[in-house]
Amino acid sequence: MAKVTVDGVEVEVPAGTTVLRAAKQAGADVPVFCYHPGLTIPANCRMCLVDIEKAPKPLPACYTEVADGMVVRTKSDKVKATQAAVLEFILLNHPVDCPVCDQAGECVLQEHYITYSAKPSRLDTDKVGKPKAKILGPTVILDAERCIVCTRCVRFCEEISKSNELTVESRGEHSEITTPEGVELNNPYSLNVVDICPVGALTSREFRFQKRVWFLDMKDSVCTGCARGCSVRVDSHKNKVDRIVPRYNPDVNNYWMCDAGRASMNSRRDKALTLGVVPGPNDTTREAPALDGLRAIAGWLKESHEAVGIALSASLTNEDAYAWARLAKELGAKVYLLKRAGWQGDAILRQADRDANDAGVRAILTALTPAFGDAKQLVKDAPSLDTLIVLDNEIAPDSALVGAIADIANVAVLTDLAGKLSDAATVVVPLTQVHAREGTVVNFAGWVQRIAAPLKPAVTTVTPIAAAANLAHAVLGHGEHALALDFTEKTRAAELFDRLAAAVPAFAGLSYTEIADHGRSLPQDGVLAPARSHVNGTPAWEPDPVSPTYHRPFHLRRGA
Amino acid sequence: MTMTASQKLTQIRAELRTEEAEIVQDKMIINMGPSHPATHGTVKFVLTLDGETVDDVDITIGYLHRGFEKMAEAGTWQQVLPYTDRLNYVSPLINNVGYVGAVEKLWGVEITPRAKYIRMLISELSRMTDHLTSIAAGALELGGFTPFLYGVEAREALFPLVEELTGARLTTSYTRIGGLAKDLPDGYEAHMETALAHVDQLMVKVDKLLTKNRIFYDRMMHTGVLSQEDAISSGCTGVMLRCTGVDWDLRKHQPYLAYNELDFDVIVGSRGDNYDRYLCRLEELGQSIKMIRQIFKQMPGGPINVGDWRVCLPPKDAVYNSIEGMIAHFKLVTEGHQVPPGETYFAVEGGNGEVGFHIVSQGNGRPYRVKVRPPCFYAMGILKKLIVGHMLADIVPTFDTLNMIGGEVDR
Amino acid sequence: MHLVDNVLLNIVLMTLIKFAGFVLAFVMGVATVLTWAERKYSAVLQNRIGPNRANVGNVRAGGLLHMLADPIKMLTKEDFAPNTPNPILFRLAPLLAFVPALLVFAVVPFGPGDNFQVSNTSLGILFIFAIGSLNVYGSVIGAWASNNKWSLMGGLRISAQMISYEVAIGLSLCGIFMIYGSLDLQDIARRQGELLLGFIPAWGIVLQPVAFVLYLACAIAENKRAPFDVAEAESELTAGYWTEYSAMGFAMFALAEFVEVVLIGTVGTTLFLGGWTIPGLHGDAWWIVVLEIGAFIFKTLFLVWLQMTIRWTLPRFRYDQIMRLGWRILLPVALLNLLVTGIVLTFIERA
Amino acid sequence: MSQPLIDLLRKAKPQAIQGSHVTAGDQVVVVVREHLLDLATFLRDDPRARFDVLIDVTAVDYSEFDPALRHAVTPQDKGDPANLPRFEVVYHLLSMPLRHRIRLKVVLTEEDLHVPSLTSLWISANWGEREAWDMFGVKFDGHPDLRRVLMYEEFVGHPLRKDFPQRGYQPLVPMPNLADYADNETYR
Amino acid sequence: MAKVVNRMHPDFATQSYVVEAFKGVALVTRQFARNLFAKKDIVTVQYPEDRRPYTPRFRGKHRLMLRDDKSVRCVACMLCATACPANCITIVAKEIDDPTIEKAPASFDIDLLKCIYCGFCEEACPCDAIRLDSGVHAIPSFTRRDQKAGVINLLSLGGVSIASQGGEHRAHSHEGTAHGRSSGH
Repeated sequence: MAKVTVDGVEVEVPAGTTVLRAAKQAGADVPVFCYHPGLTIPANCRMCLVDIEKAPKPLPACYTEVADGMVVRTKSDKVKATQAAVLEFILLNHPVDCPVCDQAGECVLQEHYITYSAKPSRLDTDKVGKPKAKILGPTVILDAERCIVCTRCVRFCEEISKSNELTVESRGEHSEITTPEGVELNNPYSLNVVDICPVGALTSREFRFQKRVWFLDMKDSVCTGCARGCSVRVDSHKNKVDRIVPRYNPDVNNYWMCDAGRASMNSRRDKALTLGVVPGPNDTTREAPALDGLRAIAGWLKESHEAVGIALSASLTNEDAYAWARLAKELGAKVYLLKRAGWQGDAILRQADRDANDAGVRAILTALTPAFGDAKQLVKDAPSLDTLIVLDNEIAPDSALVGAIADIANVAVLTDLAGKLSDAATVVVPLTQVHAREGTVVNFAGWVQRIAAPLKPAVTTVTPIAAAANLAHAVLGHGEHALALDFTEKTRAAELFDRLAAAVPAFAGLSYTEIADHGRSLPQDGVLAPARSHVNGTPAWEPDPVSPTYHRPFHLRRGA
Repeated sequence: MTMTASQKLTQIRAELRTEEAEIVQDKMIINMGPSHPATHGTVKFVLTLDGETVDDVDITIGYLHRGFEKMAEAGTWQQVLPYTDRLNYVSPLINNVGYVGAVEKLWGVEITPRAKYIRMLISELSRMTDHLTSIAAGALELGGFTPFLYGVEAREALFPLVEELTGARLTTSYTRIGGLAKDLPDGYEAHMETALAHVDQLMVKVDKLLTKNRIFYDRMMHTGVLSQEDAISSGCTGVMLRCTGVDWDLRKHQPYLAYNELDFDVIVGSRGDNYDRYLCRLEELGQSIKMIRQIFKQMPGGPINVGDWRVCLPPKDAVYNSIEGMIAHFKLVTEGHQVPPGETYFAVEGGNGEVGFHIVSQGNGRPYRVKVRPPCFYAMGILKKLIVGHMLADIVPTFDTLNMIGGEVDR
Repeated sequence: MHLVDNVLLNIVLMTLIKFAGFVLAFVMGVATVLTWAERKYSAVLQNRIGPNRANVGNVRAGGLLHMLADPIKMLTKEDFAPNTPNPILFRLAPLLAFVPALLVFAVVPFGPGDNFQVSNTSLGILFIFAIGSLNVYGSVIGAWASNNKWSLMGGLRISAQMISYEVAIGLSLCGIFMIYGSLDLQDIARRQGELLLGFIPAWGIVLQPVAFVLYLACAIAENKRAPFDVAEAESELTAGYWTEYSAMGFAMFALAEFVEVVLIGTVGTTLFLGGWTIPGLHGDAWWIVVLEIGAFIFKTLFLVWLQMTIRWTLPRFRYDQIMRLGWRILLPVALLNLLVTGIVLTFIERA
Repeated sequence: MSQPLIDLLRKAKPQAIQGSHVTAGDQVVVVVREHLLDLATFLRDDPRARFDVLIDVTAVDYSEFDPALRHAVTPQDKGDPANLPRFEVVYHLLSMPLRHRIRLKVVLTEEDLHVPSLTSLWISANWGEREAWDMFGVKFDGHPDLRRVLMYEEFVGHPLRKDFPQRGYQPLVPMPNLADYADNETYR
Repeated sequence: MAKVVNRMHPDFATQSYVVEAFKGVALVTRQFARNLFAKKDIVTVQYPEDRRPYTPRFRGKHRLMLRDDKSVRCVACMLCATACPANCITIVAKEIDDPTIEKAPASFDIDLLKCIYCGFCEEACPCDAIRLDSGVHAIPSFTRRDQKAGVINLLSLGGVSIASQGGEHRAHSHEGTAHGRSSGH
């Protein structure tokens, strides 16, 4: 252990800690550009230079290791002058691009300039010109003039994606990020370079010019693209999701997220159903809001709920699965757990299992309706079923399954996206789209996280919880059955989770509020691991100091 | 058995008619306002009249309530500025000055001497339009249409100057945190001098038509008498306070901007009646004219904005041509002024008295709370005392010399 | 000038002609012009331009067409009536205000001799008082029938005010009668044609200056015009007794007011400004008669102008101040004026 | 920073003060509610204070305020300002003879939202407190006429509270029934 | 020291009504005569025909400026929409081929009914693209929709702004590419 004094505050840190981390622990902010806690340290931006006693020159805080008795000053005049000089130097060749730059508003260069310099330009010569709007690959576009050559992106491609597409060419002020001849930046994690780029040099082709970032409402959520369940932040504006970016979570995804995850979340936004289908008179069908569809299903069930099957997707949230499992139990229906088609996993983040909540739904069904089957079972049981209700049809487009369903008299699909199953169904009930549904999911490793609902639901849609309550009410009436359900149409996910935790042993001891933003582990062998605090000062728990949420929450800097 | 509405109405009428004989002693309750010619702005007096004498009155304000303070919490610090124009809408510039003054006080920003002088200039200009409105409207409401038009013409001589300086006659939004939107235009002093001469000439006419006219002074003297004690206790400020003889003017006694560098008199009355208030306003007009001439004489040169780009937008040339200016510009526009956390209260001498702003900052780009202390609000609180026991017609001059401005009272 | 021998026909026809010529052509003419003149005059003295927008084609005629436009507008506007228990009285009130104002002109001489007076009666001035005081009914009934508290207050104010000033106006004129010894307006006018001391016209204003001021004040008060317009005080009572009137009802009240302005002018001319007489000019020659009629018109217009100017100069009284002025100042001064006149007359007679 | 008034109050009424500081040149005293009336009377009458004018009364809802920054606005002698309850009533006093000002604050919880009225000391407290009641729902004990002043009587809620939405609709005020008026002595 | 207003003490002349009334009549008559014969003091402006000249700073209807090559200066940075206190500006950005400009407004709408003409958009514009100095004041229309001013409408009042921008002032010294950026090293 070493004792270090930073700006008069004495802290004790393990030997080998960098000055930057020690300063952070002492509550001093040291500005950085190139330093990223998840990457190696090149110390090439010089923004983090701090004044260390007995050192002749300011030293880079990100790279210098502490020594016992070290006295560090991060706000001395010398440091201030150095910081201003570094910024002036960096800005020398920076184009006057803020109006056309997507990064403006969450640009660390802007942030540091206004905080550490705010001085007028003294430049009276030309700026060095470099290629603008250079397409690096299918997802990323480069503006070389804006680049400050921090090499974060290069290091990412070397160390994380290990695809080595990017490199620095030339020297000095002519240095330029580029790809080797014939290579394009095209790996499953390519958009992460956009996230970690401290300036607007690398921008996402999809998000490009769509929105100014200061308009965005930012909500912490979870990617439901695969069983990894990456922690993400959903940025939306005017009830429309504009982009998904990863959120630091050392227990799940670290700093990263795959491109497909972003796309899978994004692709939902335009296709979400607002109207379902119900049978009309004379074998016709008509488009109808959710309540009409539910009424039709309730009609079937009221006639008979003897041979009813309820098929749940493994991508449902715990609350949705719980609500429907309860309903199935009350109805005495057979329950099936259906899976989405898998994809190619990798060693970084992507899991082969694409269902976001396989572990959670399985645990709930095991507790409530232990006799649940899978898709094969459903195909086998199909001839004996009168009614089949499928919740969320993003499941494997298995021809056997589609064929089996065709034999069932009454098939209802509750979904927010049209698919093969809903095409085969008699009744389609539009579910509230994913970004407007709250809930919790459990990833493959048993980590529970909360999904946020940044959007407002369409009025014609219904959440799975409300749908279950509605059906229970219509079919089972006000009697004891309905009372046995411990939720109503108005029950929020937060409430339901706490009931679920009490009812399902696998969730015992968890509560919605304690899950908080970064999630909690499911109890292992009945023992609940203590919740991790957001700020505990350990080096492992360190968000990217360049991410826009690092300094001050963005929405606090400007009126929401 | 249920009655239809019209049957019920007929029955009520019949009952009322039979009672008419007995109710000759009754007092009349009558609504004066909210839309009444004398209640410029909208305010309601629920009068209980005993003949022509006001027996009791309930004053209802709030008809112009637009939720200023709630709206202020939604925007950035700068976006509050246009709302302040619409507080006291006959002297918007003083409100502008008061608001940015409060923000600067909280932030600890010291503005440049030239900005101070220009802010004083616009304050006095606005004070004149305010007083002219009060005098002119007072004459109109006492039936003197000609002095009203002379007064309004005088005001009209000043509004083009406001427009020349700010770009709008009324919705000025001229001040900025840390300075001003624009410097004085060329030839402003000469235009001002022409206008002041015009105002002077018209005010002589108004003075001749009103001040010594017995019909006028009979209505103004000894009506709406406010005692010194009441004036102080009720939080009256400005002319309402000074008319009672209290020597209190923020410009003199808690000087802000550079008022301590100007030579002017605090005008006080002696009786606290409407006539005193009228005379005070007339006299303060003269003082304002004098002060404006002094301000031009003493006007320092130099920049109008503080040089700190975290406080004031950089000059356009720097924005267009340098990344440094562009970044500063972007930061200030997108995130707003990063006023440090804390709260403060800052007051200026408005047309009607102390216009105070109590602001709370959370350290981000938008105000956490902006409370305006409108001078008329507290004066309206004492109005009841001034009109009860007097005649119906006395409400008119009393209400006028109080000079309630709906936008300011109701916010 | 005896055109027709038949006496009956003579009387009827002449009356009609005189009525048409004097009342309709002159009085109504002046009253109509006043609607324009008042606005234009006030505009110019207030540094404005005034109404000038009514036009036929591109002819605006300085806004003179407003005289036409206003009646057309008044006739075509919605005649709104409040929910009143007395709709008949509500409709009747403007007539009650308008007709007496016109009737009064029957006894005003606008030229020498009976031919220039609709009806010559030896009690002319009493007729004016009698008919003129009917005016109050129109306003009061209108105020009461409007079923509006503000109107009612205007009506109350008006009744008190008009009745009070009846007294003062009557007394102020008594001095004139004492001096000229007649109630016949033609007579009074003729007597004023004489010269005092050979060069001063023996006009009422010379012999009774105080009475003239009293008369003017009281007459304006009777007519409820500024500064005595408390009954319709806009800033206090919205529009007082005529708050609820629109279209022609409103127009009649307004016109009655203008007619009365002319009336005050003609009566004031007859009693104080020598009527149709021109000092030092006597005779029956037709050009003299024309000149005399012209003089009458000119003097009337002068008084009309004076009323207008006063209206645009002075602020409004308070209701109780009007009453105080009437009873405590005008009435004693009028009485004092009578006393002094009486004493002086007695001395002159003795001498 | 000079703080003569705070020193004076600390000496004269130590038990009434919960915290004090000088911010942006303003002297601020956080007052214990039970001692507010006493302290205000002292400030008005003491020759060293002579606060003859109550310039403004208002309230602030701190429910959305960053607790970590609360110390910047509400000083506390004991305890952490971050845990302070939601509401504050703020009084601005002015002494014209001595030309100084002071700000008094009373911290209140939502459940116990009332303070003694200062109407017995200053007339201006009447309307000022009515406004604070109207906008924040702060009750003023002993106020003679605590009605809404800016909003209408039928208005639901207190608009300047942070949980009152920026946009929305109020229920329509029903047309008054004429019969009620006929029975009501006042409206005859 | 405070100055006490000179309160008039009525003497007999002022109390008699007549004297002051006569003075007043004389004053207005003089004013009348002066205006009638000299037209000196009349201040009325016959509005639609005559208009008071607007001052150069007058904030009227917005206009969008052009570059000297007649393309829209606006690059859809949305600072005006951000600074707008009335939220009356709606911009949709689009990508254009010119790599030196990159971005242009696909649509630019101002709701003139919401606009309060505060001029903050002009002040916030980093490109000198929007200005309120058109001097157009009254913008009547029969429908609300006509009060939504789009790009074409806003350009119709337009003019060319020659304010240099980005690296433009260096473009003159640096031949070749627009905006003075050389394409290599």
